[in-house]
Amino acid sequence: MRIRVQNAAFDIGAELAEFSNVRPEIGAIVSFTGMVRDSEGRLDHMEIEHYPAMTERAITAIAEEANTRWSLGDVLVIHRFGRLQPGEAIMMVATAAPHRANAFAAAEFLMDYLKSRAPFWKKEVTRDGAAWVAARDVDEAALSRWRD
Amino acid sequence: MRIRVQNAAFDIGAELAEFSNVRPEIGAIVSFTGMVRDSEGRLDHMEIEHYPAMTERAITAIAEEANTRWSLGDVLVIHRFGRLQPGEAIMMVATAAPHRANAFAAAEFLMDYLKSRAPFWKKEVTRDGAAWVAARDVDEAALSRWRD
Amino acid sequence: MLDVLYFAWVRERIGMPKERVETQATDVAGLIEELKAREARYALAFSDLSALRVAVDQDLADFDAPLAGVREVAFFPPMTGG
Amino acid sequence: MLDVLYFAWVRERIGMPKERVETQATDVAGLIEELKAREARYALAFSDLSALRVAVDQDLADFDAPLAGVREVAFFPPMTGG
Repeated sequence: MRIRVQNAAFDIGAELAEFSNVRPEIGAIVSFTGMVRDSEGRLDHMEIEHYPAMTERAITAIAEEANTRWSLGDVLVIHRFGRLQPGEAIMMVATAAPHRANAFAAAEFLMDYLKSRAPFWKKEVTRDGAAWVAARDVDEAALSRWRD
Repeated sequence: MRIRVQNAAFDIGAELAEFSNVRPEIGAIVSFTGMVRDSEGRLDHMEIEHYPAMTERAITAIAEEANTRWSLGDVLVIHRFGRLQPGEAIMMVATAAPHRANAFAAAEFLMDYLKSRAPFWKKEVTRDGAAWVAARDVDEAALSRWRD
Repeated sequence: MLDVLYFAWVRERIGMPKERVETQATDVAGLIEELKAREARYALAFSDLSALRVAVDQDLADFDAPLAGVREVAFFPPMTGG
Repeated sequence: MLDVLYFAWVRERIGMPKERVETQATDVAGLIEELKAREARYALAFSDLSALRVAVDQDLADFDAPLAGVREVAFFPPMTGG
């Protein structure tokens, strides 16, 4: 299990390449990368605030839960904080499992929990001012599918 | 849309890095990589046969369907044929979309269709002999979730 | 005249990847019956149609697909891509 | 004595990221009432609890979570990670 919370940019390709050096029983690797969107061409940059004492613990708990539920061969979570430019990667998740169904389910689970349960807050700074990104109802609703 | 059917090995990390240079409205990139498994430590190599005149057409049709259903920003499909060693990547799919739900759904759809509808056949060669990999009922069943 | 292609264990049982076939059949099922009547290796390869798939001119098809105007028919086991 | 932390717009409304608080409250809801009674900026920040989340000693908690033995309480809006 590899968990990293960092200000620095990371190399998506290098991370996936390293993650894919897996044990021979692994047949499936899924990755998710979240990018700074600028759908209206008005974004100057994004600021991501987090709760340092809690962040890594919360992510580790989420990753351990995924590991247990889907018997993963490995899990990677990288999440940045601080100032990010449009088009930069905010975060990345990767999962490895013998078959694809578990790798996909675990990656979606991790993303649903990171969206709404890891202590990060995004602020968009545009030429017209700054605004905190509001949580989306659809993200909170997505969590319900993982309850037994 | 980028579709490649090839004998040569490919660099997973470089492919994802290149694919992630996307337009600014893209917030989510999902990748799937399928690896040659060797769960019992007995595999010498894998042979993948395909139907050249049909393969690229079939994959293109599947990718276009995914593109239409989930309004993707981009799609990548790479699938190898020929002789592969344990631990090598067999194939890779990547999808780009504004939000994660569409990127995940499209990647799962592509994988379900590639598993059972693209003309590839895998043969495992072990120290005890060679055997064609049997289609799994679970893979055929997975297709039913995409029918309207 | 049709090109008939075989893949994976169908190719191995029949012993070749491709042949030109002169046929009177009007659909895929009729073609299969003609092939089965030829030799034991064909009869064996086509003995369980539930284990076979067919493509007509490079599109997946059913066994009742008509052969009028068709140039290429391929037989193979269920696909195992991905 | 408790460390009370504020994040995102809660931090901006209250005007600081962290403070030491002497409290008589036995649970989080009691602490919020004490803070709201202090000044308008606190009353504003805590005016709609449905828009707030709380962590107690770095674990997500409910507003009725007890404060006995607790060292750190954090208030923030719904998280927007990922």
